[in-house]
Amino acid sequence: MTTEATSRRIGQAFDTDELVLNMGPQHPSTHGVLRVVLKLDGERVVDCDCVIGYIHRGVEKLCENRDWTQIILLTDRMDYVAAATSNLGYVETVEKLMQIEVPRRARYIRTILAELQRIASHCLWLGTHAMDIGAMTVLLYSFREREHVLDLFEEFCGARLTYNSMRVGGLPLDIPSGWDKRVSEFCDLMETKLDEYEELLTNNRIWVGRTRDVGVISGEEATALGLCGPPLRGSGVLRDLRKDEPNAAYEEFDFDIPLGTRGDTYDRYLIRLEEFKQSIRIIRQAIAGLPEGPIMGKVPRLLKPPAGETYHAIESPKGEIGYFIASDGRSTNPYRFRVRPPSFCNLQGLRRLVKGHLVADVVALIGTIDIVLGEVDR
Amino acid sequence: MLEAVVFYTLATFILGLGILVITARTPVHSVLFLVLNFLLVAVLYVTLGAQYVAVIQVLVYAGGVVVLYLFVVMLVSLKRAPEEHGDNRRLGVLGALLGGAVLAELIAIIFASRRNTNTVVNATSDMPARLSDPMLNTEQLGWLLYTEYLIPFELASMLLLVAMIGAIVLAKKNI
Amino acid sequence: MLETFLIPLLKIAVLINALLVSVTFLVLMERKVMAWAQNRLGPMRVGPHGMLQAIVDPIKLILKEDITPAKADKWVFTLAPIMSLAPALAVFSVVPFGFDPLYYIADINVGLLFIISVTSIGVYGIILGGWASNSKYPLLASLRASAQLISYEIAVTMTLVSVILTSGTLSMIGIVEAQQEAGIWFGFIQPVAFVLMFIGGLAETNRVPFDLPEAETELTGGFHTEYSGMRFALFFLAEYANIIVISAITAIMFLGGWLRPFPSIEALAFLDVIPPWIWLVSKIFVFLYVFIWIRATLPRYRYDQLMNLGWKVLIPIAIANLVVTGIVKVLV
Amino acid sequence: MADEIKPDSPPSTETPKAAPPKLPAAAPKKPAAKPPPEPPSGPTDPEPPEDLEIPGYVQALQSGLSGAVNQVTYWVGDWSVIVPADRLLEVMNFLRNDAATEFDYCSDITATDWPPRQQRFDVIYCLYSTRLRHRLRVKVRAAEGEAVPSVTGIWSGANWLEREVYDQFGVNIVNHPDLRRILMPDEWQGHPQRKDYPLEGPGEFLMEDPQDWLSLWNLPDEAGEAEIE
Repeated sequence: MTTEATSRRIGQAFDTDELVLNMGPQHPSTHGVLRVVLKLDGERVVDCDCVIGYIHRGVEKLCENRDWTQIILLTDRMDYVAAATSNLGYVETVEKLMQIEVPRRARYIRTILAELQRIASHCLWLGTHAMDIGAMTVLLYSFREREHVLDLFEEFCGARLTYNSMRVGGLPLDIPSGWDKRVSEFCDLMETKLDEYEELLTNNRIWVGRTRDVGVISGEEATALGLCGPPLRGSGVLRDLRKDEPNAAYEEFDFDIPLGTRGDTYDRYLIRLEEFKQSIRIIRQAIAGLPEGPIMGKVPRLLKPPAGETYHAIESPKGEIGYFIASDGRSTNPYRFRVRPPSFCNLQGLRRLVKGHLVADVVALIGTIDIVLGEVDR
Repeated sequence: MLEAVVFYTLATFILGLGILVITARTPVHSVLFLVLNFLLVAVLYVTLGAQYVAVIQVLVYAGGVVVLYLFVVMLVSLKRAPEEHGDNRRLGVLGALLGGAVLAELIAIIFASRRNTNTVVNATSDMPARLSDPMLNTEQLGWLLYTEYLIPFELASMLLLVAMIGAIVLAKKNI
Repeated sequence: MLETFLIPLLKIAVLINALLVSVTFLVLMERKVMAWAQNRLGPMRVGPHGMLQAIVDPIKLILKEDITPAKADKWVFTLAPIMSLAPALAVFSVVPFGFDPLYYIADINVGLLFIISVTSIGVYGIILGGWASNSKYPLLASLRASAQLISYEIAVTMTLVSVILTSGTLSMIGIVEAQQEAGIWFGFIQPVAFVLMFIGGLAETNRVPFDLPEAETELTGGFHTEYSGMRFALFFLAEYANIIVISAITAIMFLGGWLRPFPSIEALAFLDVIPPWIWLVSKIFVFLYVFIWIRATLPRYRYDQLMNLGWKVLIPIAIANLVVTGIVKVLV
Repeated sequence: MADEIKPDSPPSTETPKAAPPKLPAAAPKKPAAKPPPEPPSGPTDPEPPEDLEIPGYVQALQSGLSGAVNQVTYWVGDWSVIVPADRLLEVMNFLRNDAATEFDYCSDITATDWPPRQQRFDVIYCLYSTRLRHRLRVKVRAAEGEAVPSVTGIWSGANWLEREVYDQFGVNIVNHPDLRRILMPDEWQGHPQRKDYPLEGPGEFLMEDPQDWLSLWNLPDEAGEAEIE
């Protein structure tokens, strides 16, 4: 009897069925109420299906019934760990629709806020990703720095999580005095703390073993799957909307886009760590060259964009966050409000990434694509 | 007197557990009874002054082999009726013959050792004098295994090695 | 009568109580050390600097509702935590704390083998707990646990055999005597075995980075997912008692047990004023601290990496170490 | 969230009986405050200005597939084309593979609902080229039940986006490998993003007094007892 036939017979005799394992909706590593139905052969994942929508609040429908300014605070509630970039994407879309010129100072401050937000969001990603793989201390360390960012935001707009920090045409508030100095101090601090993270993880054999060659995806596949942000750049596709379609004041700054070569979890980790450094670089340039001037452009008291549709996307910490907005030109609320959520599109790639990996890799991969369920479900 | 009481109590429990092993409905339960059985056998060895054998009994059987049984039993789907686990290609006659042969061998050994009790004594006579202390039965055992019973010992290890390689070949789909 | 029954019983009672109390404080120590490593305070509410947390936690666990899942195998579900804790406590009967008979309960000639075999029984608690819960995460965890514990047991046993070759005895007291005679801790004679034993000890006690059977972020707590209240507390006690056991064994085998540092150097004789059991306990504490330190630092291995490390790295090194020890023993 | 309440509450069959008295009182209030504006009949879809040159990738599409483009529109810097549903796959394949277009990235797929129009849905595909760095929107008009072919064969990432369009609008997407609801529960009735779907959900009414919720459940509460008496 040949070996294959024997092992098949053994397989039949012992009835090694595939095990269906429900990961979530309450699971410590699904980063919220995500349910991943895994089909397992032993510990190996044969297939998976993501069930989402547990915190679907109908944000899009809700926005179609709110006026143009009220929507800003609803955008906070989508990607609640990166509210400022959600705000920014929305107000810029409306500005595009109404062809409003935003003052240069406002654009600079928006850039600083967006980059601070990127640091905060990546801090959260780093902590939870490392925690999923078992490195508990990194979470506490990165949250310590995130706390500094939240303090800066609190000083700027009074809120720590849902900022409501932008307005169509500019900003609601100018920066408090001394804020820019404290931001640069934070940048210096963050640089030293980044070394701490790297010491704990980058050359750690177990960390490398857990992330190297896990969830490898080629650039072509990643593009076709619609991945965006670090997962796409990890596969070596040069696509960062801050460079490709510069918004806010990004075209005035000098920064690099880190790219991965192997498209695995470790590359995505390195990319995000490098993005910390690039964000600090952008913030420093923006603080140094912060122009004087007004913070609000010429905006009518009652926002009522002319009839028309537009799609505008910016680079959020998670990837391309795009807004498709249709105005009918008559009412004071958008006729159609659509968000292209980066977490949603990246989460779609999970099924492709986990195939053939072990259960332990599933949590590593959920961590590496960096999802926020508030944005996936809206 | 005390020894006899302990022995017969233990023997009763061991046999009773042995019966439970083959009558328990859930495979996991029968494996559990098997563990208890092995532990009691280990106690029996202790009463006989064979501490080393007792410890090895626990280590190898209770701590190793039965864990693997449990491993297999847990993986076998329990949703199916027990009858379905049967295999119609079972070679009943051959099994009975083999079982009978083992039984006959055991009986033969018992009778042979009854008649010829001085085998062990012969072997120990070559032992260094310092090993005659009964507390040192670990050393005595080692001495016997590597002198008197060297060839059976090596044969047994070869057999186990063959079985191990066989299991790997069967289990691995592509080596 | 007094000699044969009462004194050993008293010693057992003292030891078990000491062990259980030290487990509760070990949990507190773990929380505090982790907290210091992570820039936070740890428990601070109960008592000064949270010191009474160690007393409050067990009370909370005892008073909690004890839930048995509806479709669980009730007998096995109840038995599993007991089967987990009992071996961990039983092992201490042969762990000596000094040469004086007052400091140990029993000295059997196969003491080390006794420890190995009894700890190998402890795996049943985990396997059965996982199986009896009738839930998928615990089942996966118990499969992981059984594979992991059996694999690393082989490496640990192989390592211990090389120490036995060096000492020439299986008795725990004999091993310390041998170190006193040699005038040096076995950790210096057998450094490879020391490292292997330490790594194997981490794996045997399901500690980071080998905590796969209870990986919270993967298996939501592993084999004790469905346990609560006192039964969970028993698992918890067993786990930490096992950590203490492994630390004690490693200290006795490699760090001279209750011997002072450099037992052959006369100039350090003044250290002997410290009672032997304090030496052993402080050595155990060093290990506990390192265990916690590692937990605060390292990520977790994946199942296949764990198996590779066990079978392809630790076991071959252990066998090589054993062979080298044997050759040296024959030649010298 | 009405969905959560309904299956759980055993006396839900009685709820309509208990509730109607409230409905007429609450319903007329809202329209009185603000009369609904006349619903728009469709997007403006403005023609590009005369003096603006049509970009190369749109021209390539127009010349490569003659007659496939119904209309080219331009608004605040965005170019879009309107194509018929039956030629959608052909157009998309062209856009994906032609060297001048090379739209290898499907940013977004969404829809808009213009109820007065016979072909009430616009299905909108936002395309992007990672090499040439240009964007284009492709629009397809579809009536209720009219088949819109799935583009998952061209961009595998379209899978969830099309599921969402189906879930939220009920656009009939055909040849999709896995067409299920995605955001709403599987057993949900209706498609929430349609303009005729009420904001508060179907069959639900605005409860301004929290005590009204208790009456729904027929709980032996003070309010409930008062009603019985």
